Amino acid sequence: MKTNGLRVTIPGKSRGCKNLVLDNPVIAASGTFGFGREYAEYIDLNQLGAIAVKGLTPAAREGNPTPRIVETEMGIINSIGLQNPGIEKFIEEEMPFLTQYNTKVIANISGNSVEEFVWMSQRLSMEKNIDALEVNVSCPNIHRGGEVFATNPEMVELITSAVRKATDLPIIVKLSPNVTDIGSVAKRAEAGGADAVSLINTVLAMAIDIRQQRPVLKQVFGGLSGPAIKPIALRQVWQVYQSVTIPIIGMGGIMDGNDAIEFILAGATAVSVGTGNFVNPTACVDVLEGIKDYMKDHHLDHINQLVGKAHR
Amino acid sequence: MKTNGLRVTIPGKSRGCKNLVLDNPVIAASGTFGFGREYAEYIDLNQLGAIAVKGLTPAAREGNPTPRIVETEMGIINSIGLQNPGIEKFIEEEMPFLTQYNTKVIANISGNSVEEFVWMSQRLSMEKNIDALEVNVSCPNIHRGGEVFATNPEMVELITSAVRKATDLPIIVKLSPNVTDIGSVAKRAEAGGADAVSLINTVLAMAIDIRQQRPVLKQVFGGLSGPAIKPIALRQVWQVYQSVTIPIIGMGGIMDGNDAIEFILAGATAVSVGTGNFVNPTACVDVLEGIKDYMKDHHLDHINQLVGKAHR
Amino acid sequence: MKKEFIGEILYQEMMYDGCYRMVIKTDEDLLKASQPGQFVHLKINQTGSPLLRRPFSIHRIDLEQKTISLLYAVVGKGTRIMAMDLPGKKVGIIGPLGTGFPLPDPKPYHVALIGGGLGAAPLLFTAERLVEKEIKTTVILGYADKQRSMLEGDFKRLGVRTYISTEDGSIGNRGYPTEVLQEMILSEKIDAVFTCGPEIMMHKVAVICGDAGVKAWVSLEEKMACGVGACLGCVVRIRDEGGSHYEKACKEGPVFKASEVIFHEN
Amino acid sequence: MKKEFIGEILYQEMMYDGCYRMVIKTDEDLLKASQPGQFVHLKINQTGSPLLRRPFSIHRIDLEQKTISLLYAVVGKGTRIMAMDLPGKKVGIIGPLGTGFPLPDPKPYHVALIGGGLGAAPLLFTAERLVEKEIKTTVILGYADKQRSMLEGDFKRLGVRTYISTEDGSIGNRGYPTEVLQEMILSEKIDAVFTCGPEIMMHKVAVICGDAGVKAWVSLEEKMACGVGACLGCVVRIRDEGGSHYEKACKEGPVFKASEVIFHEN
Ligand SMILES: Cc1cc2nc3c(=O)[nH]c(=O)nc-3n(C[C@H](O)[C@H](O)[C@H](O)COP(=O)(O)OP(=O)(O)OC[C@H]3O[C@@H](n4cnc5c(N)ncnc54)[C@H](O)[C@@H]3O)c2cc1C
Ligand SMILES: Cc1cc2nc3c(=O)[nH]c(=O)nc-3n(C[C@H](O)[C@H](O)[C@H](O)COP(=O)(O)OP(=O)(O)OC[C@H]3O[C@@H](n4cnc5c(N)ncnc54)[C@H](O)[C@@H]3O)c2cc1C
Ligand SMILES: Cc1cc2nc3c(=O)[nH]c(=O)nc-3n(C[C@H](O)[C@H](O)[C@H](O)COP(=O)(O)O)c2cc1C
Ligand SMILES: Cc1cc2nc3c(=O)[nH]c(=O)nc-3n(C[C@H](O)[C@H](O)[C@H](O)COP(=O)(O)O)c2cc1C
Ligand code: FES
Ligand code: FES
Repeated sequence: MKTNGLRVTIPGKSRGCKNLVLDNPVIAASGTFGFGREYAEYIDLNQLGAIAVKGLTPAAREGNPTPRIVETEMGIINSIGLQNPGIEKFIEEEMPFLTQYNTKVIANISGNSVEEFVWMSQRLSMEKNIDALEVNVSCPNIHRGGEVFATNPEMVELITSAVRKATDLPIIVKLSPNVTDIGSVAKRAEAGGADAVSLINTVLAMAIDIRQQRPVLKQVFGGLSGPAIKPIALRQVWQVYQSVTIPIIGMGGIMDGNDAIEFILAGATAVSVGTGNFVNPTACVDVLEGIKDYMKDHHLDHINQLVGKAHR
Repeated sequence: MKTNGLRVTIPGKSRGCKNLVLDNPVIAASGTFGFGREYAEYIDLNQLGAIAVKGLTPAAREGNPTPRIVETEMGIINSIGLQNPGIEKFIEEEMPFLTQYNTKVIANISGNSVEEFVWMSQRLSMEKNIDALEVNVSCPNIHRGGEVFATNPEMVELITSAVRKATDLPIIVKLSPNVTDIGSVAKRAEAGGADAVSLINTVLAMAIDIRQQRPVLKQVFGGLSGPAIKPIALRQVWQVYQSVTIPIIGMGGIMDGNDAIEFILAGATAVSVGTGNFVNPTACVDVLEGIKDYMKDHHLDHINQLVGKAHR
Repeated sequence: MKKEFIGEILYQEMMYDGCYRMVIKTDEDLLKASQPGQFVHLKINQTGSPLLRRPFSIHRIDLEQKTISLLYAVVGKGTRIMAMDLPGKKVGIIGPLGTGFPLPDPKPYHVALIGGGLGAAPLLFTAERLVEKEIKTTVILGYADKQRSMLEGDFKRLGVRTYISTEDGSIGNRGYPTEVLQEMILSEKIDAVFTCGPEIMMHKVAVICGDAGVKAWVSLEEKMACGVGACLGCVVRIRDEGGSHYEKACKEGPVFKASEVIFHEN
Repeated sequence: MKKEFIGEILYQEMMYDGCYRMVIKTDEDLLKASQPGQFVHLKINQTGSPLLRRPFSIHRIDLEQKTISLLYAVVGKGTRIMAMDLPGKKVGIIGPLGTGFPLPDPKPYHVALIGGGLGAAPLLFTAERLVEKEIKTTVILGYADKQRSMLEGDFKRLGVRTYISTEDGSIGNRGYPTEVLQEMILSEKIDAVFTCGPEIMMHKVAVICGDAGVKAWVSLEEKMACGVGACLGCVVRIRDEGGSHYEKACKEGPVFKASEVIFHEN
């Protein structure tokens, strides 16, 4: 392996826009890693390619009532409800901690309207230590009766291009798996000016409490993540790789290096580890070590050599 | 429990059309139970509500090359490719066996065009021991560049109404989970004259062989089934229950009675057991026994009392 | 850096049908760091299902034998597997996690421990540490019935004054442990109460102690994913000046000041 | 009615690092019904992952001890778990499944068994039954090297003429077992050949026997879901007059007439 054999670059496509350069392709997935503090006790955060912080909203959000977590077969359904301190407090209280590390910081933003996305993008662009924006379009559009943005390709393009105008940071649009044709949604994100797409967000799911004869979650539906969804995530990464030319950040059930390699072969330039962290607090670095082992075994100079290689 | 406390009826909605009356709500899922012969060595087929036979096509099909099965975390991806003897041989060689049992026979049909569906429906309607048709719309439409029927709501309505005209048998339209809005697809099936919908078919998925650096399956994608998908299936049954008034046959990862109860509470009138049979050859009757136990524990007279009860 | 410890199940003791004490040999670092009221997050099968770890209070630490004990009831999938686990099996442990009971320093001090059912689990370790500090300790244990009562001998062996009540009176007082506490709090000086058990019981303890002006701490349970404060899955509602906010049972808790907890309506 | 049998692991014997013999106590009905070349479908963890059962050839049946033995190599998730399984663990077994080797009736008959690596597993049981029937039996076993060679003693104990070859010559002949067969088939009368091992080896056996006009049977492996013929997951290509068709390895097989099998190109 070359020095820098793990470095991956997501080029800023638009004029004057920044690149996102990661020392390695392993990213802690948004919402599963807090703002890094907790896992900093278990791993050296400098070892990560990037941290995608907990989904941010313009103002603080309290989140949903408990239970927020339901375990299913090799998966979990979560209904956290975007509990977060809001943009300002994030910048004030969490950024100083994250800035101690070399690891790139990806701000994951969730809005209920185009205006909210634009406002957050502008505000975060003023913060020099944020390296990219991850636009989470899996939120309900309050102006459209709660329809989720991510399921409407036009809205995805609209939000992306609005954010594009509001920031010179690299934009990663995070796609929802709950659509008929993820390739066409990815295309719209690309058309809107996204520098990359990340997928998959959680799969809409539910569980029923047969004793109480009602949904386990008060909000009825939650998002399924973990190994159970890996085969679905891989398929969608594959589809998106055939639809767009921008880089893909792949995720969904990655627990070890071999899982990550599957995503990379399917077309992911980088990978995120989410639920895996809960099971194994050193999951991110274990995934990285596994990737390195695979590269060594296969005499690879650079991780790029694997990206999309299974498409033949 | 009442005598007949388990009997469920799917009324034939259209004039002159038959009802489907099951002695109990447990159905062996299409493609996982062959034509009943193999599991007849493990369970008394008379104990089943119905058997949905392996998906039939007009002529015999050889199916896909192996590997056809990939195990994933608590799920399997299959790529059988509809291997089946074709309608005529099915009637000639398999129906006499099935007719020995009281259990209802649901013929699952897969066509690549509206005409194929119509032809199969007509042909099967001539066979007096077939009790219902399950219209599997998860096949590619050869006239539309391979677009899968199930992802196009208009096509689903079109096929359903064409089949409706071709048969007086109860029609169950089997829905694919790989859509943005399954409720609206179900509505089209209902509008087309379906007497029931069944869901979910398998979730489009893939796995990659990291040693050979290519998809495990020659066809790249296959269908994910088993416990991994249960939370997704339940969510979609819930959504469909809120969209249509016709009965729902729920399936996806049912392994025991409690799983079945979850589906019934979510809105299923009957349930199917698929992958569960592979793990446990007596799964269907074990599921039925589990349902009975639950009914006893909850002093229920009739299983109908539970249908959709979690919607409150 | 913190890390996962590997433990090996030495043996299991059946307390009653469906309740077991699992004794696990593991790393000294884990044992030495453990404080009463903290918990460990256990990966029952090192690979495969169940996916998530399971939180269990630290029931006992034996530094000589290098063991940690957990006391658990079979309630679902994970604990069902645990009950079938054989000696020699390896488990993955992260911990000690969370914030435990605030062990007092001054000696002329009387701590009452109130346990309901499995809630007794962390109290044995707590009592041990209190006794080590020569703090006067009383334990009041409540169980459904004699068959499901346990640990009396363990507490007595520590020299702790031990009361048992059962709902059906089949052993000890008939009634709830809160009734014993209610009487005691009026008749003798209690400086602090630590409680763990069903939420309804802990709520009652909170009320009794609140009325009597006695400080109390409760150990709460919430479904946990990460166990370390990252997922925000395990929040509980904590009173504050402005009203209330969420805190994490796995990090700020599981032990909270009883007066600050907003209990679920049940 | 057929049913799942419950087995209890009695012990495991390490053949070499990564290869084990698991001895399972189970129901007589299963043991009595078993025929050489058949397999069992094993649920390694009674609940939970891995989801699917795993197929293993019947390696040995001991009616007195009421045990069935499986010989397996660690290749993935399921076998990795098996290798860590402790005595006392319960497993779920369906079987015997499939169609085994056609044991001949006439006695003046010479059967050669050709095993490659783990493919030796079903041949021990087969040899035992052949010997019981007083049929002259020769076994030719091929392994990668001495370290991974095994079962020589077991076969010799049955009084079976036993040849070993290893790829590196570290024990027995240097080369492949097919080379031994090739020589033998020219120099002595062989009435039937039963083989199990890597597909490439079995293919070779098929060719050698075809050329020599000796009947041969091969035991094929395919990924299986149900194991009973319902899922159509495990098909293999079988020659027929019209060309070829699929048959199920779990039902019509795993043993097929060598001359009818269309091997994968590898
Ligand atoms: C801090 C803490 C300490 C605990 N200490 C003990 C103890 O000492 N002894 C003991 O018997 N139990 C204890 N519990 C409860 C114990 O964690 C659950 O009984 C156990 O997780 C059930 O797992 P299961 O797989 O058998 O049940 P399942 O119901 O199958 O588990 C499904 C999911 O729900 C969670 N869950 C189920 N019940 C509870 C519960 N009561 N509290 C929190 N999560 C739950 C599981 O962790 C899992 O994620 C404690 C819980 C917490 C939060
Ligand atoms: C009829 C038959 C008899 C067999 N007898 C033996 C035996 O006696 N000893 C032995 O060591 N192995 C035998 N095998 C192979 C054995 O089934 C696999 O090695 C085992 O299933 C691997 O499981 P795993 O979970 O460790 O591997 P994984 O690769 O994790 O398994 C994933 C999936 O692939 C399947 N699989 C993996 N390898 C094979 C394979 N070679 N053949 C078929 N399916 C496979 C598994 O069953 C599982 O469904 C036999 C296979 C068949 C079909
Ligand atoms: C508890 C939890 C909280 C999450 N919160 C967010 C979030 O705030 N924003 C977001 O874009 N994705 C969020 N996700 C989705 C993950 O980032 C990831 O896309 C998904 O979990 C799939 O990856 P995994 O299977 O590795 O967990 C969350 C996931 C979990 C499990
Ligand atoms: C091996 C296999 C073959 C299948 N074949 C068919 C089929 O021919 N027609 C069909 O409608 N569904 C088919 N299915 C889908 C099942 O009927 C069922 O919808 C799905 O597997 C989900 O249920 P489960 O999780 O209980 O298996 C097949 C599923 C499997 C696993
Ligand atoms: S369990 Fe994850 S924050 Fe408490
Ligand atoms: S494994 Fe199902 S048909 Fe052979």
